[in-house]
Amino acid sequence: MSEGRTNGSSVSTTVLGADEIILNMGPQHPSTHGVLRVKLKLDGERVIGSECIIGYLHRGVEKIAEHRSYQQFAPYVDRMDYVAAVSNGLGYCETIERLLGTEAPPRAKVVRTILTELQRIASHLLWLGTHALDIGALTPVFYCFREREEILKIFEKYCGARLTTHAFRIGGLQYETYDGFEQDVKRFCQNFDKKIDEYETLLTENRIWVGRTKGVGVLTAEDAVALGVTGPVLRASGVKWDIRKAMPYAAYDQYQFEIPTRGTGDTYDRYIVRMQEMRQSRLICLQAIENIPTGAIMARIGKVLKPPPGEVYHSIEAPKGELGYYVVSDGTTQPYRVRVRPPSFINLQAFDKMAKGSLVADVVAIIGTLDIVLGEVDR
Amino acid sequence: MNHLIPTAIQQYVLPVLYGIVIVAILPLLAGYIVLMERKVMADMQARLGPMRVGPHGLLQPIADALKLLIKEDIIPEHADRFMFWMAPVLSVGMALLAYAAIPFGPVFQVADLNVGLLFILAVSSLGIYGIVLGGWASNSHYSLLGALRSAAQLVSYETAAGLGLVSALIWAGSLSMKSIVEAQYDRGDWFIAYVPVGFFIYLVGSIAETNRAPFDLPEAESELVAGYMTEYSGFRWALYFLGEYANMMVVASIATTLFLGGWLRPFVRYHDHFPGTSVELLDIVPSLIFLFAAAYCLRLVPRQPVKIQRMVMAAVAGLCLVLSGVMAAALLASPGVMAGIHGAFWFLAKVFAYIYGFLWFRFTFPRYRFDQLMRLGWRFLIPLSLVNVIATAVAVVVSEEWGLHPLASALIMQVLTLGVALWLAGRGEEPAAREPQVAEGD
Amino acid sequence: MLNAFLFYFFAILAVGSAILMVTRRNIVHAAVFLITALLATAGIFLLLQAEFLFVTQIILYVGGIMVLFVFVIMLVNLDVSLQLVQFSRQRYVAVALAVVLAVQVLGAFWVGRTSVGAGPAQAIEAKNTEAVGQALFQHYLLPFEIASILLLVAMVGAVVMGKRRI
Amino acid sequence: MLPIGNYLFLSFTLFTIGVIGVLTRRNVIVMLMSIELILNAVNINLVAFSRYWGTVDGQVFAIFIITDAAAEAAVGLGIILAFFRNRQTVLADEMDMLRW
Repeated sequence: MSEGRTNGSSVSTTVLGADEIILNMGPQHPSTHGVLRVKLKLDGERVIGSECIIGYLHRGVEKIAEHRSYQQFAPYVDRMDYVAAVSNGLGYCETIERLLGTEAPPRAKVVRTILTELQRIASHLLWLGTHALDIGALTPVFYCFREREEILKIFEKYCGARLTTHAFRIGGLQYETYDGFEQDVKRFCQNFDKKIDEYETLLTENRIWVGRTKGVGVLTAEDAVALGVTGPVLRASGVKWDIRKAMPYAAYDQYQFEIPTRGTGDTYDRYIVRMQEMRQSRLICLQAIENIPTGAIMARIGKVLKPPPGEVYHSIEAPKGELGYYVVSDGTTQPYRVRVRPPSFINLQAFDKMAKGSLVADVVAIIGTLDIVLGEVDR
Repeated sequence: MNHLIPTAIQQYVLPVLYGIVIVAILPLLAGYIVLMERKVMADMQARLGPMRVGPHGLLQPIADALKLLIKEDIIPEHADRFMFWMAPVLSVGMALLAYAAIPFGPVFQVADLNVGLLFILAVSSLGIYGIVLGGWASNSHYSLLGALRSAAQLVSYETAAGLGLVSALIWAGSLSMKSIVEAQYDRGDWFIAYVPVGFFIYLVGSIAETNRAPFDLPEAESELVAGYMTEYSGFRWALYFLGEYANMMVVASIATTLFLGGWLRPFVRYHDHFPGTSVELLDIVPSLIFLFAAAYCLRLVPRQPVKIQRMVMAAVAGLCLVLSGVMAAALLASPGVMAGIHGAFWFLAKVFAYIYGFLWFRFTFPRYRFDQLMRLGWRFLIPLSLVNVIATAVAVVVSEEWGLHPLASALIMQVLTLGVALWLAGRGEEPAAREPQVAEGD
Repeated sequence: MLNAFLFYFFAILAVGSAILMVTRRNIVHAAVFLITALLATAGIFLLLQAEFLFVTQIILYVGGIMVLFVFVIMLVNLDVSLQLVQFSRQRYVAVALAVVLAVQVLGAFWVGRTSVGAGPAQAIEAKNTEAVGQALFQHYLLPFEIASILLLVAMVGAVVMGKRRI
Repeated sequence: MLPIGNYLFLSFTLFTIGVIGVLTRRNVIVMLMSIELILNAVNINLVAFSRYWGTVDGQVFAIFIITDAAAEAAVGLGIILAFFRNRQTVLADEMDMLRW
C-alpha cells in the first residue's frame, strides 16, 4: 500500500483490497427469507467471501422444552419451521411415542401421512413462489399461493388452524377427520398435477430461468455429504437418500413412490427435484386416501406422560431435509433435554461453499434454493 | 386553420401552451400507467388489484400521489445533500424535456426540430445522471451498486437501441420526427413492416434503457433492495418513479413514431368513404371504441357497492361518452382539427400498446443476471443491429437501383438478418455459465 | 440581442464550471461541473447553428464519455482522495507556465485583432445534418476511416487494460 | 453571430483552465477530465470558424476530435483502472515506476 501525503490525519485504509467492499445483506432485506444476515465481501459484484450471521430469531425453544410437560411442548415445535408445522409436529410426536414405547394406531398413521405430504407440497409451493420472486419472476408466487391456500383450507377444516396447526398429539390424533376430508384431498390431488405443469411452463424451459439457475451454487455429492446437507439439496447432488425410504416412519412403508434425484447439484437441479417431489407427494396422498383404515385414532397412553428414563433420537424427512429430535427423559413429566436437528440450520452451512465466486444476484438465488426458514435455523 | 392564427402566436404562444399541457398531464398519465400496470399485473396473477379507492381503483393514482407528497422526506446522514436533492429532479426534468420534440399528432408538437430524434436521444441519455448521481449521493452500498449497474447497462444498450433506430431512419431519410411519420404515410406502410428486426432490437434495448424487467437490475428488489432508490423516500422517490414512467412514455413514443406509424391510423392507404359524405369508414373506429368503453362502464355502475363509487363510475362513463362525441365531432370539423384529434388518439393508443408489452414482459420473465445482461447486449444485440443496418442499407440500394419493390427487398434482407440472429443466438449458448472475467462491466 | 445574452450566459456557465471543476476536491463534483461545462459548450454550438454537433456533443460526450468517467470514479475509492493534498508540488511552476501561455495567446489576439472581425459569416444552409454528413462521407472519407480505425485500436486497448491481470 | 473574437476568447479561457488543471492536479482522473476540457475548447474554435466561413469543415473536424476524446477516455480510464488495481491509488506522483 503506497503512502499518500495527507493533511494532518493519517488515512487508514482498511485491510480490504482496492475494489473490495463489504456488503451487509440483512437482517432486513427482501430476499433473505426472514432475518438472516449475510456479510458479503465483494470484488465488484463477485463474492469472494461470505459469512452468515444467525440468531436474530432465537427464542430458546430447546430450553423452553425443559420446563414444559411433553404435551405442553408440542405446540412449540410448530413455531420452528412455521411453513411446515405439520411435519415438525409429526417428528416430535413420533419421537415421544418411541420414548414411551408405544405407537400410534394405523388410522392415525395414515392420516398423519396424508397431512404431512400435503404439508410438504405446501412448503415446496411457498419455496417455489419466493424462489421465483427472488430471481425476478413476479407471477409464479401468486399461482403457488393459490394452490397452497387449498391445502391450508384442508388444514383449517381439520384442526382449526392454518399455519401453526398443532395437528397431531402424542399417541395419535386429537381429532377425527371431518366429513368430506377424503373428497377434499382427492379433489386437490387430482387438479394439482395440471397446476404443476402450469408452473413448469412458466419456468422450466424459460431461457432466463435456466440461465439464472443452471451452474449456480453447485454442490457436489461429496461436499453435500461432508457438510451434512439433507433433503432435496442432497438429492439434487445425486445422493439417493430419503428417510421415508431408508428408515420408514408413519405409514410410508405401505406406499409406492420414487425418490427424484439429479446429478450436478446446481440450483436448477434443486428446482427440478422439488418439482418432482411435489408430484410424488401427490401420488402418496392419492394412494393413502384410497383406503384409510378404520379404528381408533389415539393410542392408550394416559393423561400424564412419564416416559421411562432414557434417550431417543428419531428423525423424519421434513420438506427441507432430515428433521431430527433427540430427547432425554429423566423419568419425570418434563423432558431433561430436547435437542432439535433442524434441516435448514445444517443446510445453511453449505452457503459459503456455494456462494464463493458467484455474483450478488446468485447469492439471492442460493439463499432461495437452500429453502431455509429462519425460525428453524435460530429456534 | 393555420392561416387564422397569427404567426407570432403560432411561433411562441402555442409551443409554450403545449409544453404546459404536457407537463401538467404527464404526471397524471404516469399515475394511470401505474394503475394500468397494477391492474394488468393483477389480471395476469389471478387477483383483482386495487379496488378500494374509487370504483375498480380508478382514483388510486391520486391517493398514491397525495400520500407520497405528505410523507416525511428523509436524507441519510452522510449523503451528499446537494446531489441527493438534484438527482431525482434531473431524472424527471430530462424525461420531460424529451417531450419537446415528440409529435403527439400532426398538430400537437412543441417543436419540430430537424434533429428531433437525436435531440430526444440526447436528452434521455442525460437522464442516467439522475440515477448514477442519486445512487452515489445516497452513500449506501446498495445504491452505489445500483448506480454502477445502471451506468454500465445504459451505455451498453443505448448503442444497440440507437442502431436499431438507424435501420428505420435509413428508410425515412430524415431525423425530424414529423418527416419520419410523413415518410411512412408516403410509403403507405409502417416501418415495422420494413425492419421488424430493427423494431425487436429497439424493443429490447428500450426495456433495458428504462430499467424495466427483465432488465431491472439497477433496482432489482430481491438483490439490491431498491438499487439506486434505496435511500429515497416520499416526494423525491415519487420523482424517480415519475421519471421512470415518463421515460417509458418517451421510448414508447420513439418506437411509435419510427416503427408504428406515429399518429397514422392503421390501414392508412384504405380510403373508402361513407356514401355521400367525406367521412372515411375507418375514422369512426376511435369513436366506437370510446362508445364501447362508455357502455361497459355504464354496465358496471349498478354493481358498485357504495353510492359515491356509483357516482364516480357514472362520471367515468360520461367522460367516455364525451370523448366518443369529440371523436365523432372531429370527423365533421375541418381536416386540420380532425387530423390533430384523431392523430393524438392513435398516437396515444400505440404508445399504450407498446407499454402494455413492457408490462407483459415484466410479469412473465425472471430477471437477467448482470453478466448475462452484458453478454446479451454486446454479443447478440449489437452485432445483430450492425448486420441489420447493413442489410437495410443494401435493401434500400437494391430497391432504388434495380427497381425491386421496397417492401420485397426489405423483407428479403430481413429474413437474411433473422438467419444471422439465429446463428448469433446459437453461438450465445456455447460459453460456459461462468467465466472468471466477466460481469465487471469495465 | 437574444443571441448575445445567450452567448454570455453559456460562456459564463462554461468558464465558471470549468474553474470549479479544476478546483473541487471531490472528484464526483468535478465530474458534474465538467458535465455542466460540456453542456454549456453544446449550447454555444447551438448558437453557432451547428445542430448536429450540439446533439453529438450531448450524446457522445455527456451521455457516453462522461458516464464512463463517473463509472470509473465510483469504482475507485473516493473517501481516500478526499483527504489527500489536492494539488501537485509543481503547482506554482504550472500556474506560471499557464500565465505565460495566456499572455502569449492574448498577444496573438492583440496582433491579429484587425484580421478577425464580424467576418463574412455566410449563412449556413438550413440542413446542417445533411451538410455534415455529405462532408464527412465524401470529402473527408479517408480521415473518417482513419478515425474509425483509431476507435478500434482504442477499443482493443481498453479491453486489454480492463482485463484483470495484465 | 457575435464577433468571432468572443468565441476565440471563450475557447482560450477554457483551454487555459484545462491546462492549469492538467498541470496542477494530482488526481489522474481529474487530469484526464481537464484534457477533455482542452479538447472541448478546441472544438469551440473549430465550430466558430466553421460558422465564420460558412462551411461545415470545422464541424467535421470537431466530430473527429470528439472521436479522439472518446478513444482517449477509453484507453486512459482503462490505464487508470489497471493502475488502481495494482497500486490502489490514482495519484499522478505515485506513478513513478516503469513496471511493477
